[in-house]
Amino acid sequence: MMSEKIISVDVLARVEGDGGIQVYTKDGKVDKVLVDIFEGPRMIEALVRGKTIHENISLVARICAICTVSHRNASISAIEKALKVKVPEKTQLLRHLWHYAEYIESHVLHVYYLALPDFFKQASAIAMLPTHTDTVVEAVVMKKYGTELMKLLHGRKIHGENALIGGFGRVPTDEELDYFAEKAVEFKEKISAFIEVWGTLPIPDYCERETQFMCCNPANGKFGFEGETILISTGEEYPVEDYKKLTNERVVEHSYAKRSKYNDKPFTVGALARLILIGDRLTGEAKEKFDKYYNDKWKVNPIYNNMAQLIEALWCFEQIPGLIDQIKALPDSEIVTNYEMDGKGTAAVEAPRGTLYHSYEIKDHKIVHADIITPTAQFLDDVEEFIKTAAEKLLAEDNPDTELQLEMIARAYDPCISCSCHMVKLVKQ
Amino acid sequence: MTITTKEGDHAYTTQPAKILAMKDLTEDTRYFKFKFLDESIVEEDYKPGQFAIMSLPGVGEAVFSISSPPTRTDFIEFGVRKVGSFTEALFNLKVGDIVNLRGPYGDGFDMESLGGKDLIIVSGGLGAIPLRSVLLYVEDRREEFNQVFFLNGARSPADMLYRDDIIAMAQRGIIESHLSVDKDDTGEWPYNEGVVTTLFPKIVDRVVSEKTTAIICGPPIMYKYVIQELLKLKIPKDQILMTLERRMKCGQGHCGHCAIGGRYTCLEGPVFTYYDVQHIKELI
Amino acid sequence: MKTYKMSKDRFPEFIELIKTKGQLFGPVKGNGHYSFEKIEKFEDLDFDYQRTVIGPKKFLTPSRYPTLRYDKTGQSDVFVSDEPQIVIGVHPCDIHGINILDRLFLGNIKDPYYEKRRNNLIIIGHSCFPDENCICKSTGTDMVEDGFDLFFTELEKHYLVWVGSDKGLSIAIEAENLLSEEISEEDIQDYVRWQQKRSGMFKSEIPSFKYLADIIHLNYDSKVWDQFGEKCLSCGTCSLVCPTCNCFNVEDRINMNAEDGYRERILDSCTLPYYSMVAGNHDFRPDRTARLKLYYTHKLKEYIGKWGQPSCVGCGRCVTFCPVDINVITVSEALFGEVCENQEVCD
Amino acid sequence: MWKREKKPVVGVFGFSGCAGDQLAILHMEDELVDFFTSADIKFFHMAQSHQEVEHVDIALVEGSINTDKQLAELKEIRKKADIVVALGTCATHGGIQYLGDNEKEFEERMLLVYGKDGKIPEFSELVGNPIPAKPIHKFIEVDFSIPGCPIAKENFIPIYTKLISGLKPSKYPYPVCIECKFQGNDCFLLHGEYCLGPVTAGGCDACCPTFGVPCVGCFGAYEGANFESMIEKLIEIGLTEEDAKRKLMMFGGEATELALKGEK
Ligand SMILES: Cc1cc2nc3c(=O)[nH]c(=O)nc-3n(C[C@H](O)[C@H](O)[C@H](O)COP(=O)(O)OP(=O)(O)OC[C@H]3O[C@@H](n4cnc5c(N)ncnc54)[C@H](O)[C@@H]3O)c2cc1C
Ligand code: SF4
Ligand code: SF4
Ligand code: SF4
Repeated sequence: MMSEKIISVDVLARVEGDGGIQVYTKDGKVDKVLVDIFEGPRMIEALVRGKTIHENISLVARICAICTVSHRNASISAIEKALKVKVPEKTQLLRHLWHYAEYIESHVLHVYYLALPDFFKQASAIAMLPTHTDTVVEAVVMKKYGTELMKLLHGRKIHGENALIGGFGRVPTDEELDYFAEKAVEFKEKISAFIEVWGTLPIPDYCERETQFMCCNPANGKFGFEGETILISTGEEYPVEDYKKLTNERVVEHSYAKRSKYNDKPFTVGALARLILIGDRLTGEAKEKFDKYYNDKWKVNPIYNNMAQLIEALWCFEQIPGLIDQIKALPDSEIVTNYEMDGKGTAAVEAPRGTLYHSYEIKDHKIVHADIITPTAQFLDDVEEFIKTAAEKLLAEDNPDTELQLEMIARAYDPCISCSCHMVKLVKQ
Repeated sequence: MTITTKEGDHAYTTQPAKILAMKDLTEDTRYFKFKFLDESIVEEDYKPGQFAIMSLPGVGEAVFSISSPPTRTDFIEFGVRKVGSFTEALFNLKVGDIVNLRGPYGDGFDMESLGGKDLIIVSGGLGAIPLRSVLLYVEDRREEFNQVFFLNGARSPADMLYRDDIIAMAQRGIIESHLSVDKDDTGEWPYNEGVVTTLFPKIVDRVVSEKTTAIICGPPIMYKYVIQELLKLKIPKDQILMTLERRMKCGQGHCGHCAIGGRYTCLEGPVFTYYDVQHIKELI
Repeated sequence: MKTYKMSKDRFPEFIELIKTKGQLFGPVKGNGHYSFEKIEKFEDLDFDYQRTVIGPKKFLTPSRYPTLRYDKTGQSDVFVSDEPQIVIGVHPCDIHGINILDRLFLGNIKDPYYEKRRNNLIIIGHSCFPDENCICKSTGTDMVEDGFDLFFTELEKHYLVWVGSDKGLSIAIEAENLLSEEISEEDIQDYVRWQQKRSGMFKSEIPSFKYLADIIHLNYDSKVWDQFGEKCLSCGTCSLVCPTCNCFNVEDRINMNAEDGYRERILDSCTLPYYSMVAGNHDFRPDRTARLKLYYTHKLKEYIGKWGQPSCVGCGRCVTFCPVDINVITVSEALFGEVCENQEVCD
Repeated sequence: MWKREKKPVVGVFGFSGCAGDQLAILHMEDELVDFFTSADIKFFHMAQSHQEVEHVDIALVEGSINTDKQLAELKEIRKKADIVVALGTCATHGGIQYLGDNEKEFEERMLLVYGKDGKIPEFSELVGNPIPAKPIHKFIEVDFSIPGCPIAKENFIPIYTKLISGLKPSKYPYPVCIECKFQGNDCFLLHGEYCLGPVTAGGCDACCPTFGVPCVGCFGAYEGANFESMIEKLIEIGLTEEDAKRKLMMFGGEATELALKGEK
């Protein structure tokens, strides 16, 4: 028997806020790299025990503000699976729309606000305002589109209560949806143009190494952010229920976020993993951009995650008008309220930064056991490895910009906005 | 002091006034002297006890008793204690800065009808601010009044407002003043120590109840005890005048906050006779 | 008062006509409750209602609105535009409510913000049938003589249209072809039958409303108040839904640029904890009991002393919306109950 | 006219929570540029590269404290800042992770989440030792509190702009119901459905009830809350006392915990 005591944690919570990178050198060589997550333990999985399923979805969304939709979505899906709730098609489509909104908000925030300033050696996107006014303004309005669409479906921009088990409290009106359909067309053009700009930026190559990738495999064979199985770059595929085999969580002393390895090796999840594994299923302009910019370097260099995110955001903008048409064509659906009392269920959704697992055991509509594995917990080991590779090269070259360059790797992963901006400390022994 | 001077002015129209002077009265209380920019506004036509509302856009509005008497025109004075956001901002202003004013509001002391009477003026703490208007009125029209007793209480010597002015007035024979502090922490206080009611023995034998009017202003708890003393002196209830403080936002009977019983402090008060409000339970 | 008759099938035309006079609002059902909303077409209207959550006071004293704007260069008043607002479907109790607000805001001292809104508002009343929470018969506000521009009494086949103001009359004159001045004997009979029917439908009343003010006075220290005080959630709902509650707070807001901003009026409630607090943190009504007493004595007693009429118009909103059943009915019943227990004056 | 004297230095600091309050600031797209220009934002590691600061006029502190390392940092911030503002329900009340002070229960939870072979592993000094999550006022003096999970811009901006203008924001507590009625909504409690509006601090514009979903109390307790009557009401509509208390405690933090124990 496996030891039952290892239970996963609300990882993102601890990555989201405070983390750092420590590079230790010995005799002039990199000894080890630690991405330390020092945000304290919130123990969400312990505190949701004994809560009702409805209370649970409000609580787990609070693991992470930027992935609030993904968490709420994943927990609703897992609970609905466990209790055999069948939601009508309109609800499903609204959930897709809601999820796309989060992708737009999160990817735009990450690429424009957080990653881009590095390339111009600026402290923040706001600091770029005098020199790159149009780009910054474009980012702000595009992100606003995402947050406003989230608000429409969620009830507020962050941690709304409108998405419930079985449906939505309030369903948006056709007029409200039309606005977003129209605007999506406009923003599609904008982001498409920006991809061309990004394509000209020099991508540093000091961190290249081979690794493994994972993502959800959408059941319909199309590109998307949900699936019943997980696809691995090794060619294997597992049902989401086998998530423990894939993630093998362990506790490390320098982090309140747990760590994962597959086959004893670190792996990467997120936009880069999705495009590497199922990018050929993209359609429209997103596919054109993918074909234009995808190359073998993507598999060895995480900095390409930025480009992957832009292509995904473009894809979302392209999908939205059609999706809204489909939604409008369907009659409004009531919240499904009759379902079973007990059950077990696991769901995986792709959060903007990677695969997110929620798994529950439910009795009498109360949570007896919860297990949540966040993307950052899965890729942190790989971040450390990439940083190590880079640090070895950069230190050998005596590169004056080493700290920034290493931070760029962590940031490219978009682990969480706060820790991605953290300072790197060089500890020489 | 008419604030509405031109077409389109309304109940909330304010008039800019310039700070002519300020002076610290105590650690947290300051004297302010204003002059309206609009020369056509004459700073008279109000009664002691009435109040004005100051406005600083961005900060808000706050209510202050006018502490100068209508007998002295050409400026208007206030005393303000720093307690919160508006008053702090006001304290940060400099001479020459502009504050917007509206008012006067409420009903004050009808000084003319008190002519020929004895007055017992009882003040506690900040109560001296509106009562200063009464005292200066008495000074300017001294011949209209008979005996004037002024009993003034403060927490400590440092908290006593207008101490030198009061002593000077007493020396000139305008008032008979008695000062007291709750507690003398300096060891140098030459006057009475104890709450303001402990000053009453100094005047009791000279009080002629039916021709005396008492005027009280001070913190809420003071009223109960002072009124007890005045009733012991057999001052008729309708000759006990008191000014009440209530929260207020508009000053003109609309915002509701200052209601006590069926009355709006801002319209019918802040000056009430004890007779009028004695049955109101939440008086204090 | 001039009275006309209008055939019901002409009513949609009338709606079209008044829509040309300004923004039209009327009772609309949504999410299981009624509210006065903007009307695009006749079909949006639903006159079969007892009460909206918020009455027409929302057009006169909105929940929050700016009164002053300022920037680096100075300050200026903020007034609503001149565009008329027309609210249709207002019941007698709510018209009485507006009359009470008018008395307060347009009395000796006129509130300029209210005045502007009031002058822009055209009120078209509509008859109603009571439900079990309506107590306007007790408060004497089940019928209304003034305060509206037009009033529609809905009979079997016709409307009786009462004109209440010059503005109302000019609309009537414009709507001439929809109205008839010939009111037959039969129409009058219809009207009488309608009155009798409505009169018989009232199920709730405030017992002996006439001397309620005295009872409140005598019972000022009754333990009944403490019992209500223990239950009250200090949620403010009763004040906000009451058509005659108008207390407001004033706050200055600074915009994010820290350069300009506005002064805002916000509806307030005397049930809130800091309502009566003054500088030095002295609170004249520190507990819920004291604050509830203010609410009810103000409405049901003090207002009568001042205006000869209570400021409760019997709309039943507090009856419907207080989550813990504190309302004019339960409060007055409890106070009378107290009297009955002690003095056996009730039968 | 009143005019502010200087542009203050502001730092935004984060501890344990979802970073939602910092993100809520970034989500104020319409005011974002003004936010970064109306004050001198010296420290905001979610949005800009790290800076060391000696002194800030105003520190906006997000998150609860749940390691000794954070505690030490919090005290540093207090030393550096003239005004400390607790930002968001985690900082003001402890947030969803506030589970009381019981040491035994705390260890059980640590064991459940991190335990290996029946033991809680040692954490390195890089990350500090864990302690039960608490709001920041338990450790340092807090000048102003802006609750919300996360904060709402409607509530945040007026308070924040007063602060950066050198003014004291005024305090006038009211519950979610007030803003709910501002929106003209009906009340869940009248229809047998739970809603924590009456005991929850307002400020969010009652966004949840306005969407037709009950308030789960994310702004923490309203200063005038009548918990006893609220629990009675919830029992009347069909919840058990235990259900009612559990719901009240979701975001209630220590204030609610004490009130429910009758200690307030
Ligand atoms: C008729 C009258 C005359 C007054 N005369 C004087 C005077 O001569 N000198 C003087 O220093 N003060 C006077 N006050 C009190 C003065 O109005 C308050 O101190 C002032 O409004 C506080 O404003 P603030 O913004 O500085 O305080 P805030 O930061 O708003 O609050 C500090 C305290 O003041 C209370 N408060 C807030 N608004 C009001 C309000 N509108 N009315 C009363 N209390 C309030 C709060 O509850 C809090 O306890 C008078 C009040 C009234 C009603
Ligand atoms: S007190 Fe109640 S019944 Fe009377 S007018 Fe107000 S809400 Fe309506
Ligand atoms: S009486 Fe009822 S509606 Fe009014 S504050 Fe109390 S609980 Fe709320
Ligand atoms: S309604 Fe309640 S749960 Fe919703 S945002 Fe407001 S306080 Fe939070």
